[in-house]
Amino acid sequence: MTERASLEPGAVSPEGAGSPLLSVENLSVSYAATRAVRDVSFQLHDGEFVGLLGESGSGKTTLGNALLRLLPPPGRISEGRVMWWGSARTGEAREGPEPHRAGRDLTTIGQEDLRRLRWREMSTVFQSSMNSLNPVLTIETQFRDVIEEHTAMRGAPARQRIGQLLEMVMLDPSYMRFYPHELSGGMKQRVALALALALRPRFVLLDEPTTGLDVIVQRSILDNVRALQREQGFAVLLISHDLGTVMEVSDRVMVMYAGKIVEDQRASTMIAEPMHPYTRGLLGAYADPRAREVEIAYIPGRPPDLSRPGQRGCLFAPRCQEAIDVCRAEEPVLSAMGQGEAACHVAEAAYAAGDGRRDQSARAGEVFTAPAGRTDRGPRVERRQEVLAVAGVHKRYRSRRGLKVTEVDAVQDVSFVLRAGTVTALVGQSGSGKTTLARMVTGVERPDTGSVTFGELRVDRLRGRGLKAYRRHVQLVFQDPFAALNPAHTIGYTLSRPLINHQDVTGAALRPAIEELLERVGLSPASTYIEKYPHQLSGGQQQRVVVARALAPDPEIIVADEPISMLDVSIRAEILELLDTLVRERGIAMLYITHDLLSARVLADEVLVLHNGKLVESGATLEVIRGARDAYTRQLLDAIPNPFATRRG
Amino acid sequence: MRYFVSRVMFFVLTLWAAVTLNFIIPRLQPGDPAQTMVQRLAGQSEAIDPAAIRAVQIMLGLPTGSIFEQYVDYLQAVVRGDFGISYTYFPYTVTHMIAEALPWTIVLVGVTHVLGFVIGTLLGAAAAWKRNGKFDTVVSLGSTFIGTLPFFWIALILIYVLAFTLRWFPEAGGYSGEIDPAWSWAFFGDAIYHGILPALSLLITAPIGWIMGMRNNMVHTLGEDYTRLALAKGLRQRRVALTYSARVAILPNVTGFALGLGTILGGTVMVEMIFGYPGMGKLMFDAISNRDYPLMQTIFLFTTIGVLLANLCADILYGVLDPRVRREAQT
Amino acid sequence: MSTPIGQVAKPIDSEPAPGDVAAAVRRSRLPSWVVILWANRKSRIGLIMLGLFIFVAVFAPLLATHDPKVTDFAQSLPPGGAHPLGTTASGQDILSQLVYGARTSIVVGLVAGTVVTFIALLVGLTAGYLQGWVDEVLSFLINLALVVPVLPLMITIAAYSPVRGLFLIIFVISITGWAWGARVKRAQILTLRSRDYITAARFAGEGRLRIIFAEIMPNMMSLVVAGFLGAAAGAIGAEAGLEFLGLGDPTTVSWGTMLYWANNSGAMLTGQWIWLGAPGLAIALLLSSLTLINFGVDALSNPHLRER
Amino acid sequence: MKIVKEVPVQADDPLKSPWRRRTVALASLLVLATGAAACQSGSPTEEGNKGTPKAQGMVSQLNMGDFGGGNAPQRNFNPFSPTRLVTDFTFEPLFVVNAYDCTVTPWLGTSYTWENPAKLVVKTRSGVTWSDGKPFSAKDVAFTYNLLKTAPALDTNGLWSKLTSVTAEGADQVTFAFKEASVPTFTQVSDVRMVPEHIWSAVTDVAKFTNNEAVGTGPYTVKSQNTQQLVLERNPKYWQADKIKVQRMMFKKATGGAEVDKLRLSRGEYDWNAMFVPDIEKTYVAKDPEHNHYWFPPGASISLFMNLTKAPFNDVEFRRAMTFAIDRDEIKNKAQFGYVETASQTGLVMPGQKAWLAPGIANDGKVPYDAAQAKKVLADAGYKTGPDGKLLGKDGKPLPDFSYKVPNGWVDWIQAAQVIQKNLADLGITVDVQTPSAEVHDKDRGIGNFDMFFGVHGGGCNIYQAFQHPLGSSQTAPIGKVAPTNFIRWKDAKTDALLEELAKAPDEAAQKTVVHQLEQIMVDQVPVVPLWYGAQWFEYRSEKAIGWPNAKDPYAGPGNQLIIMTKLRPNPDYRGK
Repeated sequence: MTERASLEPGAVSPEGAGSPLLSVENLSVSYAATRAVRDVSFQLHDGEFVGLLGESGSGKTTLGNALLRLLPPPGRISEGRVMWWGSARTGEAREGPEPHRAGRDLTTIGQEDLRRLRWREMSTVFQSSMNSLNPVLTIETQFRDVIEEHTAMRGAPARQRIGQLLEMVMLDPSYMRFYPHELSGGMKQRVALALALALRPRFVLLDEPTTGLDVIVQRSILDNVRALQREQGFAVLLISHDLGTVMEVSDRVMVMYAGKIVEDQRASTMIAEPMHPYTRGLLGAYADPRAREVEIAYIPGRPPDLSRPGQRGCLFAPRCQEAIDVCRAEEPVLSAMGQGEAACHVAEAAYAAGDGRRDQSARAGEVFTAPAGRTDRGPRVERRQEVLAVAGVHKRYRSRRGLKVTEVDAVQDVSFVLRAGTVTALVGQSGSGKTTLARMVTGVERPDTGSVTFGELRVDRLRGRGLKAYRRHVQLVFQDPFAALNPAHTIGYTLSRPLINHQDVTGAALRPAIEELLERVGLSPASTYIEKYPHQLSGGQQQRVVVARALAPDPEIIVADEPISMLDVSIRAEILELLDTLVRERGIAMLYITHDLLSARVLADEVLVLHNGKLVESGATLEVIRGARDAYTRQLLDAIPNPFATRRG
Repeated sequence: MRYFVSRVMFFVLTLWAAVTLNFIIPRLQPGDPAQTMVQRLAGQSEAIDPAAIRAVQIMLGLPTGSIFEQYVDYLQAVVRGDFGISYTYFPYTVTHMIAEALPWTIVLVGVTHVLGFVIGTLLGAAAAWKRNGKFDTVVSLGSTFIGTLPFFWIALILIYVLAFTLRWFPEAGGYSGEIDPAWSWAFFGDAIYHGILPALSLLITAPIGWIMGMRNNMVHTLGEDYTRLALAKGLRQRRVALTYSARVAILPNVTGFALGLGTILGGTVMVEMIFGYPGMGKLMFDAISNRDYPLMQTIFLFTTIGVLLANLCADILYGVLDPRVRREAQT
Repeated sequence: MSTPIGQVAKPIDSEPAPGDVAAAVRRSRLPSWVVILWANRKSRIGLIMLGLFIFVAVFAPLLATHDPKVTDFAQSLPPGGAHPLGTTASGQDILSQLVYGARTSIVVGLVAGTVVTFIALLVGLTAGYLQGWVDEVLSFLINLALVVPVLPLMITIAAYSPVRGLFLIIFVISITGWAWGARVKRAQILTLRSRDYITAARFAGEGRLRIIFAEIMPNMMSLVVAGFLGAAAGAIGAEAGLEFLGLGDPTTVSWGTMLYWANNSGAMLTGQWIWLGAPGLAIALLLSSLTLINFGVDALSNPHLRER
Repeated sequence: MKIVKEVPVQADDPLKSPWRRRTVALASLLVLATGAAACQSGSPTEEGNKGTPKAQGMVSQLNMGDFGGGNAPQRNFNPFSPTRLVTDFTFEPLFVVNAYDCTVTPWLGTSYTWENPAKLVVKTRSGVTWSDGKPFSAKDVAFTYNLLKTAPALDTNGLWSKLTSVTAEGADQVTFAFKEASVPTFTQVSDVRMVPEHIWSAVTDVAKFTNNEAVGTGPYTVKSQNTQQLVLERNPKYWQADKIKVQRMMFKKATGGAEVDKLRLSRGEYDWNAMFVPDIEKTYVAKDPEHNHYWFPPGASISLFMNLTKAPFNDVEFRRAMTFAIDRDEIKNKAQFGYVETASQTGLVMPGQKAWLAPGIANDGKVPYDAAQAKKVLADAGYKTGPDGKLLGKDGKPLPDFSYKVPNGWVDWIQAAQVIQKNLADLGITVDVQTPSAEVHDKDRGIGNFDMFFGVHGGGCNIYQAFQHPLGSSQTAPIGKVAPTNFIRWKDAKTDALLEELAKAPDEAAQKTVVHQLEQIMVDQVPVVPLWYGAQWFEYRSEKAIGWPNAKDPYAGPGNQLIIMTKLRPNPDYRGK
């Protein structure tokens, strides 16, 4: 692999370069009435690794699409320019920085000129690699497409080059004969990455490149990206909602909120000194699970609806605990302060007063402190009443393809107990068997051997009516709250059903009972929610409704399957806190299924680590996490993105 | 391989079901088929000697024995390709009649179906590529309306305008009769001239389904990441449109191609009847008109088998075109 | 007849969903589905057209100038005077036939559409919800019914039938036209039944029937309505086709029989292009109205499309 | 040539033209006549092949309509096959019975004698050759009749249910022996077309034989045939070749259906056709008034058939009221385009069979519409009208609603039934017009499951059958059993006796006496109520050829092709070739 002579890996000083590679000037993008990106300006320099952080709906993906001029209709750039300062070069020869660097506006450049720039100069990896590879073409063809389109390379050399590219992302070259569906998610993402680097572009846009992958795979791919970036010196804009990831790999981080960049500074200083309250709120959601004391924070409220006209002032102000009067009147602009830029009146005032460093302990938003941090927790666990016992369960799945029978041991010899008022976390990757175990607990699935006992009841032997009756005692909280609520029914109807079926609440008693449930999960005043449909609520509110429904039959056990993984980072802690409160107050036994050790650390009393259907580690949360003995547990712990940990070399 | 085996199994099963259905339907009709038939041969209000009925029964080989024996005999006959004697064209066999009509329909339906598919797919792809543009609006709304026009009505209007009034084309028939059917250019020219109006009647609506299907699929695939990525790759528009978007969008249409054959065959019955085109549709219509049950049954069976075969081909083609469905073949 | 019965041929609507529909629904005293469909421009046009047809059908006796079956008039009159569209070769008033024909078509569409939708729902729901061998058998039946060419099957069944007339036609359409709808509905059920909210309903203590009808069905509304509209359109087309082939009762007054008579008693010869053209156009317009309405149907079971 | 008998497939095409199908029934009744005619000798002349046809005073070609065999006609010139193509110009019978006036023209037979009512002797023509040059003789005739015995499926007239033997005596005489008195059978006997023994004797399965060579004695031989057209060429060896002035006949398939056929007709593309055309004056004659002509002579009677086993139909007075109650002219004009004639109550076809009309019967036996008279007859017979205007039965209870069954799709009949419905409503009788499928209609008709329907009878020259089919007690059966033709269940000793007498009556005079009495039964007892005569469709162009039969010169029925061919001659004014 030939290296670019002029660009030493990692030798680029983003601030030092005279002219940028890409500069965005007052860019606005709108979808019909919605202004998804509002007046965004920033610069990107050669070899720079920049993170773009934002929650769903913040406009970060739209911004990315606008840069590449790939906005899906009816989206359109309504204002501003995207200047490209690298020029389109022809042929294979890559020379040093061109003497003449004329900027070109990507928003107005002709189709053909744009086409020439694309991929040679700027490439991308999309969020969902499941869909970004053409399902009907082999991997090789999809590489060949770009190579043959943009270079003179053909035939065997091209094939060789593809092999090299695959090796570069740690894939065997033989995979080039495969079709996308024959590869795993992680492999596809690696292919997409190799594809993005096929022509050694100067700029790569990575849009949530690892979302949806298992943490360990996620980690490995990001390490790969970072290493390649250092080696080849391309500039990266990494779009992600995951602050941990972004902070860890980026040189510089831009934070987006409601279509605007609200903060822009180097990652290292941002951790130490976040300027915008929103950034601070986001940072609050992270912690090192191995720390002695862990507390995480959340930002109450929900992001603004950008389709609604006539909104004034700082759009974060309604959620901001530090907001002052001017915040509600006037929208702040991004301006230099501290060691970077921020759009915040409060921070501006603070820096203007000469004291930029505000109290670091004052995290923005509400704080939820991990129970394990409280010293009195340990012994109490033992005293709790045992509600459900899983003993030596084993489950084997048989799948038949033609004449070939494949057997998979989904769960092997797993035993644990659920206790009242206690959260037991079941941690593992997808495919580790945690879902099968959960289904056994709920009676949906039966173990081949072993038993599941609820009091005197053998859950694994229930069928029909008995099973139906058992459901009164065990309830579910789902991963995706929107999918868990029937879009055709109002909240009131949804909550009324378990009350009617399990609690025999009817008639006039129904409405107060529903209101009580809603109030209990923090949706108040309850009457405003009863008539609403799920889509009219925010994700956090929806999840609260799901929790309320689970509470309705007054169950002994709640199985919560990744209840926060689909939620925005800024509100995750809020749901965790709710679950925690309910479990403690009502003495419910909770099986908390997750891949995320941080949330387990915060919420759970006990942790079970599951790997390939086997229980590899179990015990009190703090003991397991701080003193992990099993290699897999440690791998899981290492994979957790941690902005506060020291940067990896 | 499993995919292909399962498709062939489905074909065999449906074939058996169709053959059996074909056995059952005529037996659901009230009355004695022999009586009906003899009455038909003799003329409506003639008194017939019972001996004559018996003689005709034997002559035509009308079914005897228990229903099960009949079924077994029937299956054996089907395997032998012996579908009995046509009532209308007695003493010619059903097979003889079908052999004469089949080429006409295969050509008419083949040409129109393939042309319709190609035109429709191209138009649909073009409309999707320029979605929400003028072309798209015209194509979408135009096909919404044209798609609702009955086949037979279009045929009637065409015959009225182009044949009756303008006299540009012959009103009826598959060839003029002056030239005996033969492998000659003169005959082919004559046959093509006669085939234009029937083909046109089918061709006006034939592409509509494909336009809709292709447009909708492609609007979908255009929004897919792989298409956007292909654009980002700096590939030429043509390549993106064809290899990425259209290539995937066409897949459902391939399955539809076979199912659409059933629809167009339905249309053929009417169009052939209106144009007196000497194909299977006309033969079927005549068989119905004349209560020529053996002929009718067999045409229905042939039509079904034709569609089933087309379906099998489409399934196999689908397997070849879409690597996802033959996942098992690889592992 | 260019699409199988129950299959809806319409382009995906790329018109942005109007945001103020929900508000309109709340404000209006009309049934919510009307308001929802009304919000889409294309389906609004469709509703107006369909409304006109229904109006004509309902008030046919008032609108028609003559009894459509009465043969009292001079034969094959050109349009004009007392007979704006002329008379048939048997001396019937063409306009009156056209007016009464709307009745037949709408009744056929309504009845056959309902029956087809019902069968499709029954088969689709059963196959999709029960799964297992029931599903295997029903799926095979669905696939079989899908590949068997519908019109030849209809013709064959109709030809063997001892009775003729509208009832037969509706029957034939119903038993041959359900497959597409059943397939679509089965597929929909399969995806819906694995939704979390169905699991949640089970844990909320709901019974099987209630899950099907209260939890799954409302989310299939647009599918059911679209299926119904498609089936109705298919049935209207098929009815016209069968009548045209003479497999109906030629004395019923319908657009199909009008074309049958126009074709069989000299409309072309006497140059009565209106007699030939009007019924076909009427069919096409009625079917178009159904297709247009379908543009707005997606919003029915997707509250998301009704309001942002 | 599309007379319906020739093309049963085409005619029985219920989906295609509801107008044409009826003619099947009519055609089958167009069975021949009684009566004798003088021998006529024709001298066959050989004709040279010199010059163009025109130069020889010939019509070079006549364009004809359909040639049978359905829409995909397959080669089949077996004259006995129900699916044959046109064979009427190629094969000839012993005698041609004039379908219009029922006179008998000697053809391959020169004369016939009933030696007794069960024995017929026919002299055959000598000097006739088959088109392959072999001589025709009485042996061929005997062979032909005996052939039908071996293939009962083809003996659709059921000759062998009456015959015992057919034998040739010498070269020019054939003797037919019958089981019983069978004088009226003559029309059926004479209807059989002669085929050559030297070819057919080798045929094993006559029913399936398609006779591709078509060797016959007729004026034309088959020149070429495909599914679109059939060409017949004049047979120069024909025994009366001097009378045949048309060189070639070109039949065109009406593949495009009735409409296309009508279009071609109106464009003058057919010189001779037989099809239903609505509004024919406008759509056909007006296009070329000089040359386009039509003649729709009356055929069989179409009558109101009532179930005589039920009240009030079993009451002769009620039935008599029916004869006045129905407005036949309205049916004629509304339902039948005015193409037909109203029917005589006698059961005869007027005016063709005027010679058979009993002297005492006025107005040709036609009963005018007179609703008041109908009411009077009913009132006199004791039928009262209820307060709601409904007619009461003799028992004072309201009459039930009666069904009127019409085969589905026979629209003109349905319209006629609606006229009757209206007429009877005026009398306070409620009629429900039902339209079952033709099969169900026929089945119900057979087993007596009906109140009223349209029956077809008479019309042919077999006057015995014209009465025996609808009225003979041998043709009926109890309700629930299938009656062959006497659907109304008319059982009358006098009728049966008269029929027996008619079967034996050796000469026309004797026959007439009996027929007069049968007519009287029709008029007095009113077993059925004839309404109108089915029409026989016949259109022709006089541009190339003249000498066509028509209302002014009804020398033959349109179905008597052989007679017509001997009369056609070139139009001297024709300027084409």
